[in-house]
Amino acid sequence: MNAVLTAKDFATDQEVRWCPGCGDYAILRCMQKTLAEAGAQPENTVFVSGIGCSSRFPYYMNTYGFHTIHGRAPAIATGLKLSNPDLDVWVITGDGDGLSIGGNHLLHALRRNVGLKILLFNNEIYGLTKGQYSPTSTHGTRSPSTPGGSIDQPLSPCQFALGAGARFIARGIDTDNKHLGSVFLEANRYTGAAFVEIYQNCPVYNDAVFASFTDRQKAAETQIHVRHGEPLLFGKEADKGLRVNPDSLTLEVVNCSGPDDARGSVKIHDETNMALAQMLIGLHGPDFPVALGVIYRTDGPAFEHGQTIHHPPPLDSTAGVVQVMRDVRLWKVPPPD
Amino acid sequence: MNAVLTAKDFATDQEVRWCPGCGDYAILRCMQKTLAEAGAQPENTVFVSGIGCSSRFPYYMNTYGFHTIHGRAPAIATGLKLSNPDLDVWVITGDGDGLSIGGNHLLHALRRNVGLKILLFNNEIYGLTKGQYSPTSTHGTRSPSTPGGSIDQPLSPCQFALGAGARFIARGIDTDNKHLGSVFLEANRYTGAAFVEIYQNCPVYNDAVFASFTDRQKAAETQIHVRHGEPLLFGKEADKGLRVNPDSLTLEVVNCSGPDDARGSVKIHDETNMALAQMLIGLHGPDFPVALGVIYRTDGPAFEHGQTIHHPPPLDSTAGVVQVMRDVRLWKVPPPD
Amino acid sequence: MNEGASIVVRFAGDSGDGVQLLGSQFAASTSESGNDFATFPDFPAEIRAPVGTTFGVSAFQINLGSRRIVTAGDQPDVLIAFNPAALKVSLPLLPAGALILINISAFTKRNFQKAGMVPDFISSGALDGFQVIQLEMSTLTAAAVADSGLGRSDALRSKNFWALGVVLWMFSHPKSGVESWIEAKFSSNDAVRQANLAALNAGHAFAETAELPAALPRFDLPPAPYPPGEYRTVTGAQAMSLGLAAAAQLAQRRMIFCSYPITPASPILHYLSRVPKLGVTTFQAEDEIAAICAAIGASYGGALGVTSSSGPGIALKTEAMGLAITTELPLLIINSQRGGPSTGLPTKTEQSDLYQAIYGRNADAPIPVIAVANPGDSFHSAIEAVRVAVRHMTPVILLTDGYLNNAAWPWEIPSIAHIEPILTSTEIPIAGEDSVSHLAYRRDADTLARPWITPGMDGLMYRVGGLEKDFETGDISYDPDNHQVMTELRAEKIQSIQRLIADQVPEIGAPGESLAVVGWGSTYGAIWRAVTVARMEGHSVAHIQLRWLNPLPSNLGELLASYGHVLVPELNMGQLATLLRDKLNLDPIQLNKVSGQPLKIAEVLDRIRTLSSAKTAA
Amino acid sequence: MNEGASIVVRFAGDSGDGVQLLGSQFAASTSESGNDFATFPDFPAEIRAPVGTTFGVSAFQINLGSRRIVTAGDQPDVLIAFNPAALKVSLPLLPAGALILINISAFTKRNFQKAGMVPDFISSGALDGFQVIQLEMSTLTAAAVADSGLGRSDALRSKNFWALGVVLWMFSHPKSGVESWIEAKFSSNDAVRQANLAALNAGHAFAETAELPAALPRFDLPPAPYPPGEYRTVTGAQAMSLGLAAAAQLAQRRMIFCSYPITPASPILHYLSRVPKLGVTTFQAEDEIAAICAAIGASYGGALGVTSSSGPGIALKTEAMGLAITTELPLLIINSQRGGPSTGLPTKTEQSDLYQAIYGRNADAPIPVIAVANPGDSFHSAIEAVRVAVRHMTPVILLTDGYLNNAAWPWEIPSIAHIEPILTSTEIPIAGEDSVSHLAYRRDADTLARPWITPGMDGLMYRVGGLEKDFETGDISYDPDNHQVMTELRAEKIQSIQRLIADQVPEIGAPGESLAVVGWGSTYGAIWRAVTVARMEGHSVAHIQLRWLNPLPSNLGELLASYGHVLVPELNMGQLATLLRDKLNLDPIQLNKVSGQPLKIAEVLDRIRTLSSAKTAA
Ligand SMILES: Cc1ncc(C[n+]2csc(CCOP(=O)(O)OP(=O)(O)O)c2C)c(N)n1
Ligand SMILES: Cc1ncc(C[n+]2csc(CCOP(=O)(O)OP(=O)(O)O)c2C)c(N)n1
Ligand code: SF4
Ligand code: SF4
Ligand SMILES: [Mg+2]
Ligand SMILES: [Mg+2]
Repeated sequence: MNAVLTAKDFATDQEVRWCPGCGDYAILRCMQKTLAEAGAQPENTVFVSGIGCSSRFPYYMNTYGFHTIHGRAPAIATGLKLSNPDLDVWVITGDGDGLSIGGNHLLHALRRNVGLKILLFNNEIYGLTKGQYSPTSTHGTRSPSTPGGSIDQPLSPCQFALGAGARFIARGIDTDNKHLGSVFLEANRYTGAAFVEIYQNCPVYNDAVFASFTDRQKAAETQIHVRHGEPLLFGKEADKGLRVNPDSLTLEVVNCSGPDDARGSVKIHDETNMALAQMLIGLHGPDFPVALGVIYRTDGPAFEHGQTIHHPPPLDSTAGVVQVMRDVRLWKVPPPD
Repeated sequence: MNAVLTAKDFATDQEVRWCPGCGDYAILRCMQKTLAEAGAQPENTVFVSGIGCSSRFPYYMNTYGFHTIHGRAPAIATGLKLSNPDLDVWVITGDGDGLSIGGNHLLHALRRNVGLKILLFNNEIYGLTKGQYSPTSTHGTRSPSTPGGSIDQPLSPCQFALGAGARFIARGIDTDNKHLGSVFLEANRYTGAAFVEIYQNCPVYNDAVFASFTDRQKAAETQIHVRHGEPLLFGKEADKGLRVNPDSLTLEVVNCSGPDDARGSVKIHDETNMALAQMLIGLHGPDFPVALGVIYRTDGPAFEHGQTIHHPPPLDSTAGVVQVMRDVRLWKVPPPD
Repeated sequence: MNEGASIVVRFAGDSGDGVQLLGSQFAASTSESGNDFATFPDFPAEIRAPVGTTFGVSAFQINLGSRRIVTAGDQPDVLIAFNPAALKVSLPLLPAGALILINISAFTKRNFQKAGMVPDFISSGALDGFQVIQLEMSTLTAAAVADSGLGRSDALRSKNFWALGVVLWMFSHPKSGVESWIEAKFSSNDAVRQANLAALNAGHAFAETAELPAALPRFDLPPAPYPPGEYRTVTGAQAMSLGLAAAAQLAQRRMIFCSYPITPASPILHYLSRVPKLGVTTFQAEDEIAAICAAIGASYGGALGVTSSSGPGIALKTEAMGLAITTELPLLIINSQRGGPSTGLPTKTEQSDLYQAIYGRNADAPIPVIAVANPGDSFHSAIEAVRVAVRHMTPVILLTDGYLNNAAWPWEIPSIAHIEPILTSTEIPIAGEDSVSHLAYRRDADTLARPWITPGMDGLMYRVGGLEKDFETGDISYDPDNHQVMTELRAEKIQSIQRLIADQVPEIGAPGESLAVVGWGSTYGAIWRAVTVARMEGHSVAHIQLRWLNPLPSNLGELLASYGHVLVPELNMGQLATLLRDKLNLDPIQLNKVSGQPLKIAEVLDRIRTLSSAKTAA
Repeated sequence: MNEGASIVVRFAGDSGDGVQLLGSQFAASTSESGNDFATFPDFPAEIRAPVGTTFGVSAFQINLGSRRIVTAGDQPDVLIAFNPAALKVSLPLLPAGALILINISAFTKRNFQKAGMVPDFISSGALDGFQVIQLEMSTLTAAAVADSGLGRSDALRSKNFWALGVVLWMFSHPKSGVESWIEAKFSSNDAVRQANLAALNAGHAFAETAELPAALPRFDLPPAPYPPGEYRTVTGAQAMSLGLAAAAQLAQRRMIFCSYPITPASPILHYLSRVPKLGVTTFQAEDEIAAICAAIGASYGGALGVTSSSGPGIALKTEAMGLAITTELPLLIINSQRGGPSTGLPTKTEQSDLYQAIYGRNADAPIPVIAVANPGDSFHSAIEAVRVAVRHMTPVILLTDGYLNNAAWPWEIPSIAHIEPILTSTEIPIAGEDSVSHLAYRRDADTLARPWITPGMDGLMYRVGGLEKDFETGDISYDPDNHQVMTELRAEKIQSIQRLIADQVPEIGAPGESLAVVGWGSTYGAIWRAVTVARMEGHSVAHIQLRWLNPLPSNLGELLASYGHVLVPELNMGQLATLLRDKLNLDPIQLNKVSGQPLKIAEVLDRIRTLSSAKTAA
């Protein structure tokens, strides 16, 4: 057993090279703290990333770390997990890395339910390559490659994950350490593929795109923290709730205070309900709060424990090979007499 | 104007090289017939495919055709559409071509809403490479690469499309020509990316995987043909319906005949409702019918008509280039006197 | 020296005629009777085709003899054609005078039509000059199996065994082996078992007793002079799989084989998946990029990562190869070459991915390259490739091809116990230190490899990635001098493998002859045979077979310089020739063929003769 | 002949110090005063860094002179350092005696610490042997702009203009151009405009009047002997974009530029996107594979498909290149090379993707390859590449690099009216026929190109794909002979481009000298200058610059054979050397550098001198 480790023990001696004010700093600190709290073993923990500002993350974690190539981290992490299912493998990716070039690998890692904790740092921009729009950039984003405004419809990372068959979908905010840390802990506990979208501010190329709901002053009104089995309430005084309109199959905000308190109609969060997950993921301002926390979770076997995948060879003997080699019609040519 | 064309005019002189009994034959005939009926112009119609049995399709259509490389048809078709938005471009892909190697391109073509009609021939197997399991194969599929049964969770093509932001999602069955033809017509009319999943039987490597609901004898009970604005009824006598359980947010089968006819509670199909689409896509036997027809459709601008994308240059003049070239500080070096 | 004879037999029929089974059973009986042999299964192009069409023809060729056999033969001496399409497709391959047995029952008007042939083809003169024997195979099979209780169409499926009976008689092969195989294979299906046995015996009896217009010839092939030992039949795909599994055991590492299906690489994936006893974990990835990446991840985790594909798939892997190079992780990349470019000719054979293997990456990115020469050699090449990968901490490319993967040869079963264990880089004592350094970048002085430190090892946590690394610390470095050092290091590390590689010795002949014929890969057999024959004709010619293409053996330049001329036959436009010009500054004579077909002995032999006579004339 | 002098100036500071702007304004004033120049913007590595750190240093180097200037200079004669980190990073580049101007206001304890320097660095002896002038740039700027109404931190942002004022005075450049640029640029922001103007004037006045411990030197550079004409400054990325747009107009086709962002290729994507007047449609694809595929789709549709990336991205495109080859579609693939392998050194310069361009694909898959020599040359190379692509119906690879894309040079504005129109394959009359055949595979006898038939054309519908095609009909063909014919055709088609290519003539010197220095790409300047100087020193040496790398000009073998020796300097481990050995059977002397830095004049010159003296000695 290791001595009890602190957040500092999870930091490396490398100079952190993100821009001042980048949301990545907060996420990094949160991760270092959470792993210490969770009693993670650095030697059994691996961070695998692609390419992007966010993907520099592994250099700053005093665990094993692999800064791979653009978009391929989920595939590399899958191989890693197959080779050693006992490792805690975190995948760090960006909206470009994970959803543009890497969309296919993310799709299949989620579909297969590989035991990876996948954190997608969504800043709705390509930070590292100096600010081109990304698949999550809102329509009309002006960027070096779209000076007139982008014309693409953005992807919702969590809707994508749901469509991919992900069984654990959660959301957090870079600077909300307490909540994000709790999401990390849930992801850490999950045995299959845990997908976490983190709203991450890029002050240099896409400043404040999430400010409308990340602003702490307005957080209570613009965010809803979902918890399984608890009613979907939000607001400073928990004075608002979400209920399902059974005709339109959409969520509606209802008042949960005063004379016409509609608390009774508020939906209880059921993290195993796919339709509810879809509705929650789709909520956005100004009329709705943004849903945070574990939005969807169902159990399912992790890929790396699949029967046919995981059959470690008897390392100490070549008997199996010899047997297979000889398990056909053989013939002998005797030495000449 | 062309003379009126028949299905035959859309056939080429190439020998069709699918296995006897392959579902692809029926789809081909259906397409030839539908295009003739729709009055399509062969010279303005292009079939772009990847690689796979299904992707041989273009060779048999007397239109323009491009049999490209594995998984890349949506990307190639996107470029084609950008170069000439007036063309009718059909993309032919398979469950391996479109969802395994080509998942990323399909994702982004759908997300961008490129004006393509994308037909995914889903036989839940890799036909061309002799029968390995595919991302849509059911759990436990025995195949040359999974002799012990596959351990992957399969992808649902339509859930994937929904997560990708597709705005037109439909389903048909290879041998149900009449219905499939109507789906083709709807796809043809749609201006954005129209995604159609076709259940296609591969008698050689994955025979009868859809038989439980494609069997004509049982079709009425095992299929539901959805139509916008009409109640979700099925059964030989339209004696069953689907209603929404507002608590569980799932669909339920209700009886629509006899004394306790619950017709009144049956959901009216709303093709613009995403939650309903998700529920319909998720239905499967033995307890539910499989949903066919246009499950989801919302309007949205086609990518190729985006303002910044589509600005054809003045082909007859280099004035623009000259102007840009000179639109900076210039200096002259006079000839020596 | 009388070197013995050989006969080339080709079975051809519709996909459903059971030709591959027939061929492999005939190969088995061949082995039992002590002849050497080589086979060439010639599958129809990738798609299943309608019955009776020319593109649906499946064929199996075998060359068997009483001398060493190394190719499936240039031209069939005997053709067994099950239907008109098979006859049409095979005819151009035959030399004048060849013997043709046809299943005349299937030569119906309808079948002629399906194959695009005139209905009177047989009497049209097209078969003049051949020795044609018409056999009512279907009818006679139906009669023979009438008692089995099978319906007519099932009964007819036994006709391959009927034909086998005939052929066994022609070659005086024992029936017993085939019989016991049928007994075992169909033990749970009485009717089929009996039908097949009955057909086999009927065919055999028919051959023995039949009154035919032309007598059925018999061939007398005494046993071939095999070296003593224990043998089996093996395809390249099987031998490759066995070699991979053996290598994993020898290195005492798990092996993770990551692949996306593609012709003609899939047989390796299938075999490893089918035989869990080999202990190799297989992973069918979503695409080729994911496959190599998963393999890299596996190697990073301490297992042996292997990926396998063919040209177009390998192209997709080239970016990730760069990552494996710069992070210095062991990795095996198997390329089962096929005809190109692009989708090209997926089922046909070509050796045209050598450029890609040697030069096909961005930046200065050297990778060792090994080529397989024959099916059984796949076993040894796989082990050699793994040995180098884990010793030098580098990806290794192993070149094979569709022909090798599918062809079956007799193979002397190697003794794994006699193969040296495979040392991984952590076990190779690092010069000047007692144990693995805590630094993942402390190098072995000899191999220049860094140690294989893997997640899970306590206290050795390190970070690695695709950016340039400091030579000492492994930290990211943009320093100009360091980049120069690292670039040179990567080159030297691969070059240093030369020290492991045995000196090149000629397969046949000695240094200093008039001509060296230099080959690589699956043209081995054709070159070997051509050189053998040429030497019997009195030509001074040697055969040099390159297993190692990067680095080349250190003595190769000197060796090749000793010959009057160097001839390089290849199934491409001259890729090894480029390599020899580049690395040895030697300009060989080229013999290039890019038709999707194996190289023929005669093609090499002709060129040897021409070169010899030109020299004599000069 | 007195050839005139040159001075190399380097500005270095924090990313926020406005060094790039300062540099480009100084380049502008340089052009106005008639000097020739070349610039080298040296950006920090890809990530933004904390203020004051060494890895956050941004630099801009300019070489200006009264003679022809072709590189940004080996070593800065003058350094302007805005903070300690900038000084630390630049110092190793300086020759003894160099002049260093430092913004002493920023040399605080805190800033020394951030840069990892001792606080008494300036007096530590580290600057011995240099001529150091300390200027209170920040303080003096603040004073000068006090009236502007800007806050202190905004006011300080004008210090780059203060420094520019000083430097303009040192070089006797007119202030007027910069002044009017400021007027125009900041016309909508009075305070900033006035602050910048005030700072500029204050710096200038300070230089003129200051009492300094060491006097501020002045440089006198008379105008360079430019050929008469109209000039502008252009970067490689701009010239490439202009060339692409011009080519599209000359061919009368739409152009679709499909790219996925990557350093250092992105500037081309950005420029084309920013300037819609160029009429080029840009498409940011989801990845590099999609980018090339979309470009292929665009070309299939009749537009000019272009894709652009750098090494790792190009690696991903190689499979699709095969499709463009076999379907014979025009396509431009631009590779802005960078340091590798893998992610490597993304912002650094290297020429190491030549192997990849020439040999880097599966199968026999030839593609024409052109290399850009200097920023302005990008324009002409782009046009040449498009011309070949549409004339021969083939993908073409265009090699440039990060240095060329970002470096700015004076450029004589070309007259587009004088450029020959670009004929596409449908317009090139097909020999022996009056019009385009209805067959998409009827070839032009000269170019071997098939016609560019595109969807939308009535009655010409055809199917095309990646499988091998019949030479006559274009239908799928598995025929062996046909594959041979098609493989040879693909090779000949590319080889036939030789007929279009001008004979190679030396840049400098004549055939038959003692030594030829053969270069390609961005090493042009260093080689040109080194050869020029060597000739002035009396050496018999020529400079040969290859634009065409595949095919090589037809006379190249003969030309190179005329020299005593051939020296090939490259920023890689010897890739052109391989090519010359392979194609010309000529073994050159190599000069290889792989440090991520541009080649230096001195490095080439030294080698020329050594080779000359060795020869003299021999
Ligand atoms: C194969 C390849 N293509 C492109 C790039 C260039 N590239 C590096 S990071 C990146 C996008 C980064 O965006 P994102 O993933 O959102 O990360 P962020 O920087 O915003 O954290 C791109 C395009 C690359 N390194 N490799
Ligand atoms: C780059 C590449 N990888 C792999 C292949 C081999 N391959 C061809 S088709 C195919 C899968 C086909 O499956 P699917 O798309 O479902 O089509 P189907 O044959 O079932 O219609 C594969 C793996 C290839 N041609 N190219
Ligand atoms: S560019 Fe944006 S995302 Fe990247 S480090 Fe800077 S602030 Fe963070
Ligand atoms: S393998 Fe299956 S999908 Fe392919 S042609 Fe045959 S039946 Fe159809
Ligand atoms: Mg981002
Ligand atoms: Mg399929």
